[in-house]
Amino acid sequence: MASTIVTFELGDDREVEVMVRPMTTLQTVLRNQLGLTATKEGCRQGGCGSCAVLVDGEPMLSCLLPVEDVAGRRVTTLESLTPTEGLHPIQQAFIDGYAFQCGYCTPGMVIVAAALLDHDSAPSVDDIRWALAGNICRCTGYGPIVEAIGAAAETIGAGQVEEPR
Amino acid sequence: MNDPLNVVGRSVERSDGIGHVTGRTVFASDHVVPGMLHLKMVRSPLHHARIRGIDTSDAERVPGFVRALTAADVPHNRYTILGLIGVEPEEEFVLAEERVRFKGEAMVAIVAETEEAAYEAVAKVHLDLEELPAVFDVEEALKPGAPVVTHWGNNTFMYEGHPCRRVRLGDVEAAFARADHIVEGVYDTSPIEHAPTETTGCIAVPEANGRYTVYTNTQALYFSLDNTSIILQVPGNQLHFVGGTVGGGFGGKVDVIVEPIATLAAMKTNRPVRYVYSRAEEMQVSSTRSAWRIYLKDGVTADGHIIARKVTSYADSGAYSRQTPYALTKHAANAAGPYAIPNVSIDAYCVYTNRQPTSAMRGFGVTMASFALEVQMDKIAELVGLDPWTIRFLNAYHDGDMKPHRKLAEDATLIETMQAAAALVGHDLAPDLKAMTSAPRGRRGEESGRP
Amino acid sequence: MTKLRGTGIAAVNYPTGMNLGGDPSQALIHATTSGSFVVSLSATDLGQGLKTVIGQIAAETLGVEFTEIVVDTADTDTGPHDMGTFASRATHRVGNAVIAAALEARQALLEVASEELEAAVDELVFDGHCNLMVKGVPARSVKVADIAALAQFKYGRTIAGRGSFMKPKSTVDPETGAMDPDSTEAHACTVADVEVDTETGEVRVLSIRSAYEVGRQVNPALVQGQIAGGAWMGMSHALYETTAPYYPAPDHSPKDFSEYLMPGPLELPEIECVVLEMPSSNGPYGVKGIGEMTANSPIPAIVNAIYHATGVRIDSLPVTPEKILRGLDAKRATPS
Amino acid sequence: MTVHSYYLPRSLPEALDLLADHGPSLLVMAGGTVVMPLINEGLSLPEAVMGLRRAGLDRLERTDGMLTIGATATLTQLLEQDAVPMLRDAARNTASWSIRNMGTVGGNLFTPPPGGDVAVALLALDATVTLASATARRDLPLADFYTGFMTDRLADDELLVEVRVPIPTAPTAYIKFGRKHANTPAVVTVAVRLAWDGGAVTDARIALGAVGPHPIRARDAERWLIGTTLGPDAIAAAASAAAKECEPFTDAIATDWYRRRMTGVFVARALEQLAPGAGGKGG
Repeated sequence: MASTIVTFELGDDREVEVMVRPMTTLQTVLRNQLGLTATKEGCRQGGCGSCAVLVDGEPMLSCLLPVEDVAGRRVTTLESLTPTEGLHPIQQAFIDGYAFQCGYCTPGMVIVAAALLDHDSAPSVDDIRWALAGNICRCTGYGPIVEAIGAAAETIGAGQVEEPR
Repeated sequence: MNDPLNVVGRSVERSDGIGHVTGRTVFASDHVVPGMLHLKMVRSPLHHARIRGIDTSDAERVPGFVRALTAADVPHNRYTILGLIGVEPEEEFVLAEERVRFKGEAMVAIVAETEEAAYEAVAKVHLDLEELPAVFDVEEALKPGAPVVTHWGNNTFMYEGHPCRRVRLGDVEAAFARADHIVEGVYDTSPIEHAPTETTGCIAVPEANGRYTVYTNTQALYFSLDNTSIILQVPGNQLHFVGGTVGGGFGGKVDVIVEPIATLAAMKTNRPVRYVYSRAEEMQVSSTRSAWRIYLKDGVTADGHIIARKVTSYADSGAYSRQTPYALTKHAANAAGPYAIPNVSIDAYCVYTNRQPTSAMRGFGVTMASFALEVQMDKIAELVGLDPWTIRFLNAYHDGDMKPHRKLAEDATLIETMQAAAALVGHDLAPDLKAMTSAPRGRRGEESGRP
Repeated sequence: MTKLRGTGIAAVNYPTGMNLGGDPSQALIHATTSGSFVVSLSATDLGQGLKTVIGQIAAETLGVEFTEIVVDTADTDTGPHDMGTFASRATHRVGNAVIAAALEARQALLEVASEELEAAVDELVFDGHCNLMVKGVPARSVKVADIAALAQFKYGRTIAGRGSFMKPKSTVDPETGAMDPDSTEAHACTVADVEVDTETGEVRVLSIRSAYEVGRQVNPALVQGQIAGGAWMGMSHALYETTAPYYPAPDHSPKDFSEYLMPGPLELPEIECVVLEMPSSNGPYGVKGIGEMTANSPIPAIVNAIYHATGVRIDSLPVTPEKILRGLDAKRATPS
Repeated sequence: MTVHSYYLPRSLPEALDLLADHGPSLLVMAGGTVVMPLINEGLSLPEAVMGLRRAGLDRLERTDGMLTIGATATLTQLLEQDAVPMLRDAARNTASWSIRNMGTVGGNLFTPPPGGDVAVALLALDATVTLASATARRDLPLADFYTGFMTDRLADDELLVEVRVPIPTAPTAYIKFGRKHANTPAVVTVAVRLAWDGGAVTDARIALGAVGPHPIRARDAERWLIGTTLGPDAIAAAASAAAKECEPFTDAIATDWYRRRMTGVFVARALEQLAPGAGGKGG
């Protein structure tokens, strides 16, 4: 059970190197080794979306990824998506739209929303709903979340705020 | 409302908003403590069985195994959560003794250096079980000869000498005899999981001063602390519970299941111990909302007044009752609905079966009563030829009406709320319904209309 | 393929709190040297926004800005006793406790200000924006922050308050069930519209429209959040959720979010609400509890709407497509 | 057993050699969406695991009349191709966005309920699977691949390396019916491909998912269509035959009764999409 060293890019500008036992998940590395606990742990079955991260810009579930699989790739967590000052427009829209209650699903929701708006700057309501179909929210009933993402798209589209990516 | 208030009544931004949207909010399981051990549970594979033997010797040989805990290790192993407010008897086991009463019941706690080692050791604990007949239906469980789930010989929780929580107002049978119609219904609901996105869990950490800090997502910090203190027979001041930020509760995190055993494991190993439910455990082992079977019998006059209501309810408590006896009392207090009914009889049974235990959930004892009552109201309306709005206005309670549990209604606003709903959906109410208020009967010249 | 539409209604009441064992909540408040206030609780925030609304109630009572309040719900070493967050009790119970604590802290603040401004306590007023002044004399005004600092460095006083609220235990008469189980009642009426596919039995909930009466709303946006989330949960309970799909049989119990069915964003109906405010007599600023009740009226409203659409009465939850289809089959077999 | 070795071979030969060396104790994982939950919950305790994410098996290639799909091509890749619309539909109706970015076409053949939603489409499309070992390579029609409930013809030393799909020339129909509209297990999945000559059906493939021990062909239903113009009677006869010949099961999602009933309904609805004048989807 020799440990191995895995290197990957975290966000846009940070290279991290971790020593792990074989098949440690990216989720465990982020949370337990790097202290990046915005990536949540809701089911570890791939069913709730609360551990979503971006791998080379695409949403994936960190609970299902052995960290060895992301060696050399770029991993974006909510911490890396959050600007040093202020908030990402999606985060601001979630606050303005009361698009969370307990907040446990929120990181995964924001990650998937960021990927969606990266692919499609003006998604329809239906596009947003499809994008969120893998993220469980038990509190809000989804409506406020869908609306907040739509509002964020409009904010970004109107050029009021540069999307910090 | 036009009161001169500054902050109350305003939609201020949530004070926890930035923490939630940035993921900086710290939930219980976000605490990572160096040297932390992992606790996984050996669970009963059978719905009902006698425990003949538990053999942990193979498990102990798994690399990374640290400690196994069984019933004998728990100072006060049989407890009841509501013991704190005087509810008896003590009926649930932190770790199973003699019998297991539901599939998934906790039997042996395994503590290991890694989750993987804990899982492997769990798989290597050998259980010698003698399967017993099991019962899953509330009415089957009450029949003579049914498998007995409890340790006291029958399958109901006892309320001051009665097998059910009773409410009695007026004379139901006499009112049935003079009613124009009798409307009966049976309503069934199935158990429901709270499904918070954050599963139930805690981390217990031994501190330098001999105390234990427990990071937990309980909905009730002192409830958890006090029960842990009783189960472990340690003074409360040795325990320090930290939480307050919960990733969804809905009632599921009012139970005190993970903290006592994790704290015990921390005491026995002098290491921090993490015990967080997997999603499968949350669904298949943690408490659910009870399933209910509700029999309704209403006596109704030709013009649609309900003059008598008899309710016989069975909540499927599962193998242990946790908060469910309390739910039955709340149910009994509300089982006649928001209506003024002069003759009411309610029998509400908390029934034990070999199912995963049930407990509090959002709407505690009332949600499923509301389902039954409001479907029943439509049946009554159809029978007497009234529309669904009118039947409800006709029977709605007013301030000052006596509820079945003999408290006079106050703050009643059902009528005004229904008027607002009708306006919202554009349903034009008849003028007399529009003119009604919840004010006490007899004032404003309103006819009570009671037969 | 035929799709049938129907409308159903339901009206409910829901009790605030439950006190069959005595139902206490306590709060402590103290001022920091900079004039912000820390509210210490052991009550918990489940996501409903307890920290926010308790902050609002504390700010209102103290007469300071909401942003000056820090609510800590974290810790049994610092937070006084509380039964916990359940039974739609927290805003009501903790709110009342916080008002009591805030009034005590406010009195301490006034006493220090009275000395500093050389005016009687009853001559002093708060402007709600963190200033205290002598009534009618705006020039004789002092910042709460300054009073807090002076209290500690000049007068050697604590600006603090203790608050407790308890609904005493009600014993239930075992024979008649006579009891006083709750503090007040909130109300709701829901109208649901559904569409039923008669070949598959599938139900599409088109809209859930409700009126609520919840006493005073401390934070209307958070009330709306409870209503929207509850409408979804009610729909979920009505049509999807079960841990025993073939109850009472224990088989096929779900182990993950694929098997445990809950509607997702694509099943979202139109959700609309109107909120009436008729203050309760005993809640903080007239509050009633709304946390739990919002899933209740949607369930029977949906079930009644299915009957209205199809003529099939389903009296067991969840109302699955199979139950509806079997009901439709039975109805076709016995034409009325 | 705690995982002692995790292999991430960089090529197919390397993967096949590892498999030959370790034998069947080597747990093979593609996207991880089925295996990882089992490991995370301690339900699977393998000693050695081989991940295929870097084995170079993820290419999608269109050559005349044939779409070749590498076994580890993701469901997202399948969603983004335009050669075979039915496979796009199948991918879109499988799981969630994040899972589609991870889950693979090859893995989907082994996914519960048994056999995934893509496998149903592939069966209707007469796909062929290529199985390789360190020493040999063979092709097998997907129709012959499954042997029973969660059993198939993949030998212990073989990997499924690619799937080849003849690109259909006539419209096809694909419906996945679940209790929800997205990210949900199938009650029944129906995939239909027809060949036509002068307004008459000359050949038919009706594949069904979640109503048998593996994705199955509704061969009786197919026979009812041959020679017809796909009128209402033919559709009704085929639907009823499919409902009769399927072998549904009961699980947390639906009973066997409901699955059988829905098989008839959705075979009919799929065929109606293809009936003359219905304006079915191209290709």
